[in-house]
Amino acid sequence: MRHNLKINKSLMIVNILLFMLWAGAALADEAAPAPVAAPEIKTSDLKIGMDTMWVMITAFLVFFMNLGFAAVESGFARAKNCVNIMSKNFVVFAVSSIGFLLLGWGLMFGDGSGLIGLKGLFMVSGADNSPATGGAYEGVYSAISWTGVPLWAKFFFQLVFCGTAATIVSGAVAERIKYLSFIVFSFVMAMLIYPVVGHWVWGGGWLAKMGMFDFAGSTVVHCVGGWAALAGVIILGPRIGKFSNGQIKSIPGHNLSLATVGTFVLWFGWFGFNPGSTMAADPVGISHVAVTTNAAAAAAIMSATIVSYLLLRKPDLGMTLNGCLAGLVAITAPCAFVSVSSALIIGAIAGVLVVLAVLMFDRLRLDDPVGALSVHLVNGIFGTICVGLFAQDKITGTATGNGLFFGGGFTLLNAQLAAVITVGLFVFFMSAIAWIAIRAIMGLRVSREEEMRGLDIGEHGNEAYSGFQVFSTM
Amino acid sequence: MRHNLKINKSLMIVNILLFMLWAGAALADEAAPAPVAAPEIKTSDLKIGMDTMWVMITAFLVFFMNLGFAAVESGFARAKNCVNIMSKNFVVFAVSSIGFLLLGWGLMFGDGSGLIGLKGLFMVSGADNSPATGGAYEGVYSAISWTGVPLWAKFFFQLVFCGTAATIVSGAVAERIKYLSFIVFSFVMAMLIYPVVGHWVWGGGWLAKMGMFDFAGSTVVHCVGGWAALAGVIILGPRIGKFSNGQIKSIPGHNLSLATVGTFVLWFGWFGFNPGSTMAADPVGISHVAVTTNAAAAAAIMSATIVSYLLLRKPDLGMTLNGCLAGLVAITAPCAFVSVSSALIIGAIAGVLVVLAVLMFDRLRLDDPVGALSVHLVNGIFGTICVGLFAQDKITGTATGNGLFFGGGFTLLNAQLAAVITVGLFVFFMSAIAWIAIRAIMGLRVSREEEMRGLDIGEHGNEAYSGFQVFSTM
Amino acid sequence: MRHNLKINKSLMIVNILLFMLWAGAALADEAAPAPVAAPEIKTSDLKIGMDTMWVMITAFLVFFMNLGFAAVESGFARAKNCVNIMSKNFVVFAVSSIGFLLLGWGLMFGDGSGLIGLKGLFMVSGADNSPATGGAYEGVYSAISWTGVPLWAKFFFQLVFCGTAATIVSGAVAERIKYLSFIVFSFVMAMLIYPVVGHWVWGGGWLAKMGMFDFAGSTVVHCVGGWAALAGVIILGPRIGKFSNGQIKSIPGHNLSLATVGTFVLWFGWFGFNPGSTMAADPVGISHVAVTTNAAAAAAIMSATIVSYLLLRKPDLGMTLNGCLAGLVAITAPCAFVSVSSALIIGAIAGVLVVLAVLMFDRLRLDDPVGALSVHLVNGIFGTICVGLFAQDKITGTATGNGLFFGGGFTLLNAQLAAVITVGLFVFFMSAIAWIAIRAIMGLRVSREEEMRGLDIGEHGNEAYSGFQVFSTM
Amino acid sequence: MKLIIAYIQPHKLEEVKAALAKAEVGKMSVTNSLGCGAQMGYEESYRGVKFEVNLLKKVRLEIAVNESFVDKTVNAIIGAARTGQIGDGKIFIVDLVECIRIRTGERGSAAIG
Amino acid sequence: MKLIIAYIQPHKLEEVKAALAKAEVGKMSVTNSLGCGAQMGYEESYRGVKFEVNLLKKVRLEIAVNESFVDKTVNAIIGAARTGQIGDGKIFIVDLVECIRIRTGERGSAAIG
Amino acid sequence: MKLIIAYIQPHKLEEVKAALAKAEVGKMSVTNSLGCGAQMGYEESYRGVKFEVNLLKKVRLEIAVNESFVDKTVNAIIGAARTGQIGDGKIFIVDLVECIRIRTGERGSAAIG
Ligand SMILES: Nc1ncnc2c1ncn2[C@@H]1O[C@H](COP(=O)(O)OP(=O)(O)O)[C@@H](O)[C@H]1O
Ligand SMILES: Nc1ncnc2c1ncn2[C@@H]1O[C@H](COP(=O)(O)OP(=O)(O)O)[C@@H](O)[C@H]1O
Ligand SMILES: Nc1ncnc2c1ncn2[C@@H]1O[C@H](COP(=O)(O)OP(=O)(O)O)[C@@H](O)[C@H]1O
Repeated sequence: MRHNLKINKSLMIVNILLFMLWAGAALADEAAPAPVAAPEIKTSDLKIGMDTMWVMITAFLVFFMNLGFAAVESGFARAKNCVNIMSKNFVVFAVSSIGFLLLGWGLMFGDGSGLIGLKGLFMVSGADNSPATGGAYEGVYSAISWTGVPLWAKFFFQLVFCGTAATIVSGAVAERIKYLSFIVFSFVMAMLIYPVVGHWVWGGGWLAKMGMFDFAGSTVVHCVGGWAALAGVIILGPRIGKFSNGQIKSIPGHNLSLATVGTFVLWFGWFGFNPGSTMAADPVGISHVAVTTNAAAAAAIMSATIVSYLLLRKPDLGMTLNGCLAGLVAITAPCAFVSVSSALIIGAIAGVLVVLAVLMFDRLRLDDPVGALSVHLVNGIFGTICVGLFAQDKITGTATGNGLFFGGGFTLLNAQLAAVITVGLFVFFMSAIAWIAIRAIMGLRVSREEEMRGLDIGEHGNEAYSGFQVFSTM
Repeated sequence: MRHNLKINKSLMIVNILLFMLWAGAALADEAAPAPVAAPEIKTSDLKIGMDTMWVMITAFLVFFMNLGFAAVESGFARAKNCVNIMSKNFVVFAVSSIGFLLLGWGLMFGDGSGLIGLKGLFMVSGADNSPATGGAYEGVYSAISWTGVPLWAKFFFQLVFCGTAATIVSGAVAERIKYLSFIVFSFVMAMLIYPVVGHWVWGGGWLAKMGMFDFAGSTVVHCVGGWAALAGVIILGPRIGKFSNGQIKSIPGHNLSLATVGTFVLWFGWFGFNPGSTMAADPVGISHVAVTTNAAAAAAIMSATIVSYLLLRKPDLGMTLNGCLAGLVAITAPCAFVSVSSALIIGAIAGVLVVLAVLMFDRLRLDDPVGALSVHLVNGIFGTICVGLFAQDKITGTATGNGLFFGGGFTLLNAQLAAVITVGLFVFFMSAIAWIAIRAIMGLRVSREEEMRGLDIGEHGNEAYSGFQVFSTM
Repeated sequence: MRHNLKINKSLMIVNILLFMLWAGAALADEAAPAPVAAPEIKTSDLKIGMDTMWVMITAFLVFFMNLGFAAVESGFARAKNCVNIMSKNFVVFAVSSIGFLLLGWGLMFGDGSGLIGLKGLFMVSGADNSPATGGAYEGVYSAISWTGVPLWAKFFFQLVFCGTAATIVSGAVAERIKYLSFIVFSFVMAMLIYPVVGHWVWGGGWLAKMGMFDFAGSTVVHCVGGWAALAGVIILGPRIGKFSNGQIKSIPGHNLSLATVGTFVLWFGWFGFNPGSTMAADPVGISHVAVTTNAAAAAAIMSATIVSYLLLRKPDLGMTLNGCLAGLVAITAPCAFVSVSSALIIGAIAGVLVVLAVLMFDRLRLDDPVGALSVHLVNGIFGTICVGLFAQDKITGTATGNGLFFGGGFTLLNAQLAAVITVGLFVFFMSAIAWIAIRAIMGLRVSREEEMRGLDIGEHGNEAYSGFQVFSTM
Repeated sequence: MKLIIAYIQPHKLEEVKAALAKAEVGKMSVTNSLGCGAQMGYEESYRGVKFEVNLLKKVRLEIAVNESFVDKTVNAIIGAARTGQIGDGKIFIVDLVECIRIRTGERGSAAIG
Repeated sequence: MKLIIAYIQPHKLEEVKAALAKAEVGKMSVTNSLGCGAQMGYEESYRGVKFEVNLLKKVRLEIAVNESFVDKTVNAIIGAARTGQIGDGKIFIVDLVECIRIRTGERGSAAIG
Repeated sequence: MKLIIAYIQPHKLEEVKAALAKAEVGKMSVTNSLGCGAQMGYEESYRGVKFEVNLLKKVRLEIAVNESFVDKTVNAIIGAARTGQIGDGKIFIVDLVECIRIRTGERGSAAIG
């Protein structure tokens, strides 16, 4: 009651006030709230602030890549499946956010064996005195105690990487997978498969101890996503009409503007992905990494365009876009360990690889609507190996030792190869099991009728472009 | 004359130079400009630099949300009104920029009464010695003197928030409002309605003094936008055909790719909106807020999808997207005051609320083409209340006291409710007056013929998708 | 061999592990890697870190503008040329990246004559001890030694600007130019034309010495792009059907949503473009520049919309979008040298200029599908001149001296005019030569048949919107 | 048998379909079309250049019916599509010499419904 | 001469074209159309509001042929388009009184092929 | 009365409309269509897989006229649409047994114009 009265009173006043605008002046001017005294400032605190800023901002950029993946994947698919792909790519980051919070983070960074994390497994609830680093650190997530930022900053940065790995799968299995089944698989990715590999490489696991290096995740993110996608592609089988009576049919994407926009966004996001992986505002590191990253992308764009020019007589935009992504994936592992010139070479090769891979997977009758395998799997492997070939010791500070081409011999290369093989076997095997289990329990593929009419109507009851005359004979 | 001669001479030289590329070497090598001596560096200056960087970068992200709103709103509307919605959402930020500069800022942050600011009203022209803070501050914008950044940084950050409030209205009144009338209303929002509420909560006004907390604007931004939109929706009436002979007709959006892209952009921008509202590079604060923000969004996406699954038998993409936004709106007020687990709960509830709200507004015959009311109004209110329920004192430093669920009793909750009610009454009342005045003066709604043919041709003489066969019976 | 054995063993373990999830606990818990001792922190290092962060993040934003240009330009073109425009805008940044690395940077920033850089020309390979600044600097890129960031940060920031200049040309020559010919021209831009002008103004060249000021590139970036575009437009001639039997025909763009999204992205990116050009996290500078930049854009949007309202009786969205860009281009040179009020005036005039310019170029029978000339050339010139008119000495620290309107007389204005004229002559002349040479060697324009059917099929063999009924009589 | 071709205003389609259903005419084919007739066009403008649009969106119905249904059908269409304003549309009727149901191969009147 | 109008399922177009080519019928015009017939529609929903869609995507073929080709053409279409399921489509035949090739001005049977 | 169906090249539409207007034929309906004829198609490719496109964009005109207008109309179309190159298109003419103006209910010749 009193409340209401008071409100009405103030309201009346407000109105009077606003109509003869300055009347308010009549009211006594009230003192400003007591000022909070500024705390004295330590350089160490400034450093923490700076590093946290860098980690968060780059994490935001990586988050933004979700838009890129959604746009690229739906743009390369048919209009009738657009809503479904958008839904998958949209919901997958929510799934990762929850899965990685519940268990993923703990499995990946919790102190534990060489194979998995065992402490502070659930809800990032382990003891931790971040941003304390090194010797000062006390807690159960010591593998990531090298960076001096708060625990939630570490978590968020790692989360967006986990989300990327999960989202890679979406494109390869597009246009035929059940929405719900995909969601379930994404949980498995975010909670188990990704974190385990992550533990091996970034969580102080056996590969890390073996001296394997993956700066920003050619292996941890892209190979993991790629192998899981491959298993899915094999188990799902090709889309209806893709390989009919022995021929390879093309199923053109419905919106190449969208796909191009998406690729630009991914390129942009990669400037968070790679330079951000310093997890500190290290001037030399971040600028070097940004330049190697961009150089590789540029070289790959050129080489992919040229190769498709030569092979297909016309420069296919899809190939140019995949070329860009291929270069970015390939440089992800080595970006901080190689020179700019090496980055150019790595990128140039990646651009060629991706074009050949796209053609190869078609020949192999593996139907990957968006080229996820050619981009993430093939070049994730290539990039991981490149560390063993092109690394130059301490080029941005990290003691990787030299790669084969720089007189370092096979030590580094072997570690990289070990990672490629073990991660490949593990992820392919684990995700195959997951796919098969899901198929057994809830089914994996939509009905033939639904696939013909489109998953948008079948799975969601929606139409992506209502009012537009969309007319396709496939 | 002499000038020309000189130019031609240098030009000739240039060309010679460029054709035998190194000839230039012949010219005497000139000394580099005298180096500027680097100033000695104080940690306090570094802090100001850091905080300003954070404020500006997050402000840029919030600015970027304009793209998100434009994409979501036009994607959810019909092709024939796409140009109009894009125009509205594009021009509205220009309007806010000017209106908030002219008067809005002063009304909101100028020292004054508990109801409005009265000093330094126009053009941000009041005395101010920012970045000085607390006791050292001397000026007329003391309510915001707690953050140590330059005045223009404060202004810009607050401006992008004002713009968001104004843009929220656009979607709800879409597909039938006159372009010019909307522009006029936006001026009223940016110059009067928003700043007054802003003064109450963030400008040291009576709600602030009452101990009401709204970290990033569930009330100040989203409720304000939502109530103004509600008034508009009621006064404008539904679109032709939406409720014909007692039935609720669906008017599908023309481009769900665009809507999804837009929602991703909004989610991305929210990482500026919430973490940026620390207005300082406070490591613990910004990482905590980023995680609570994302957790709420993720939970809301899941719950909205599940609920629409159960209620509508199919997971509607529109609901999933609205769910995400609902979670983000709901966590906006409490993001810095609640735990990550609470954020998950808040988000999960928000996702349910938004689906029910969309259905409810249809039943109430309130035609909101994009769900702005369900997202911003309903969840703005819910989020504001959540502070009173889930707040944990000093969880990121701010002394909010505990919310009801954490033993804090009703003190905080009452303050929050007072805000919900008074802001609701004030904004609804004020904007109703504004809408009605505009209708009287210049008309509010386009003609029936224009609405049938589409506002793109009627208001702008443009077509959004020239060349595409767009065919709609509505 | 041993390797494989080892791998298989570990693999088996992994699986056992994952099936009875906690078995892993059995394994001995291993110590975390030896912590790296945190280095002691100097404020000068923090400053370098901060500045580098700012430079890199704003550079990322400028990079992102590539998406904006691609979206605006393809949105304003016809569907049948969409793939081609996307390809051009996508590949052009790759070209710039390589061209500017190979030679561009050296020509622009290498110590040399007043006309071109001569030292450290290739691959950014010159001696350089960045981030050392001023007196402490030792190297061959002294013109840019005023900013205390690593060399690669300087390079990357300058690269994204070079890319912008190159991309501006794309839109003006769209819908008729051969893909390959455009690529070749872009190399010339990035390797020769842009760097030379850049040297004059930012590389310590003769214009810099003359006291000419161009804060973020109205001249260096936009005029350069604009003049090169003009030469291209003249030499290519108009699109078929644009000027048929004496009449000006309109050729509507195919996707104004895309164009609007693109313009928002450009506006967003400009907050990197202008505030970033401080190349240091200077609080007062960056916040002042952000506000002037936004004020000019807002004013230009309003004035362009109003003028097109009056002139065309309806507010054309295309004009509103071009208005925004015009304001941004115009404020690019003066943003750090003028007051916010001056920025409003500059923007308002720019918005009027762009509308008149669009109409004028049509009358002049110069066919510029996207308005690149009206935006970048006309307003690049206008903005450059505005420095000479509106500059206020040291308003953000730089000693520009006052402009004409602030009692500074003609000194500054003359320097600005000298730049406008010489840059104009040089770029127009050089690019005309380049265009003509390319035409002679490889041809410049696609065949009439190809232009009718669309460059997407002709140049790329792709379709942008497969499945959509696109039906155009042009 | 007759083939009835009708051009109507797009927003009348739902009502016409309902009216036809009442007249027990359940089968038809619908195509979007652009019509040029007595109805006035409108002006568009793009980047300052104006142009007349005189091809207006219409819906084209194609309905094959037996003689006995012709009038019913025509009346149903007129009844539902007429607004009395220019632009309502036209109905054209041509002779149908054969009609075949692909599914069954049935021919003639039997195949129409 | 006859004008053959056939409505088929979109995904049958390629096969029908192939069959027609075999029957030496190489010329035709194709339009997308929405069909309402015996075939059941489906339900869509948007933001919580459901609606029935009973206009299904079909392809409309228009083929002008000489008498001698009528049966061939019809059989080719039926042969390729039939699945035996509701929705296969219909074929309509009307008399063609004249046919003109714009390029040459040729008229009648000569102009058809 | 006759119903004239003409397939022309899309970029010829404006000229044909102008020519028809000169011939005092102001009313028509226009639909976009895909044509398969003597004109050669072209090759597209997508992500490395090539495919032939032999359905080319055409515009379909449908014009109902009284007998007295048939020749005028045909000549106008031919005059404006002919380029002499393969792909110019075809004109088909069928008998129109009835024509009704929905707005007024007028029938026959009166309703055509
Ligand atoms: N002679 C005709 N031939 C073909 N289509 C016609 C003819 N006359 C009218 N139409 C179609 O009917 C539509 C309505 O005709 P219109 O003359 O505009 O209205 P009304 O018939 O009421 O005078 C036109 O847009 C066109 O699609
Ligand atoms: N009487 C008709 N008039 C016009 N079109 C028809 C008619 N009957 C069928 N069609 C077309 O043929 C399509 C298939 O017809 P339908 O009845 O669904 O299958 P079926 O012929 O196998 O029973 C319809 O979608 C419609 O496009
Ligand atoms: N027999 C036919 N039936 C239906 N449409 C036809 C027929 N012949 C030609 N057409 C239409 O006319 C268009 C032009 O015919 P085409 O044979 O390519 O050129 P031309 O008539 O100059 O030889 C075709 O694309 C098709 O749309």
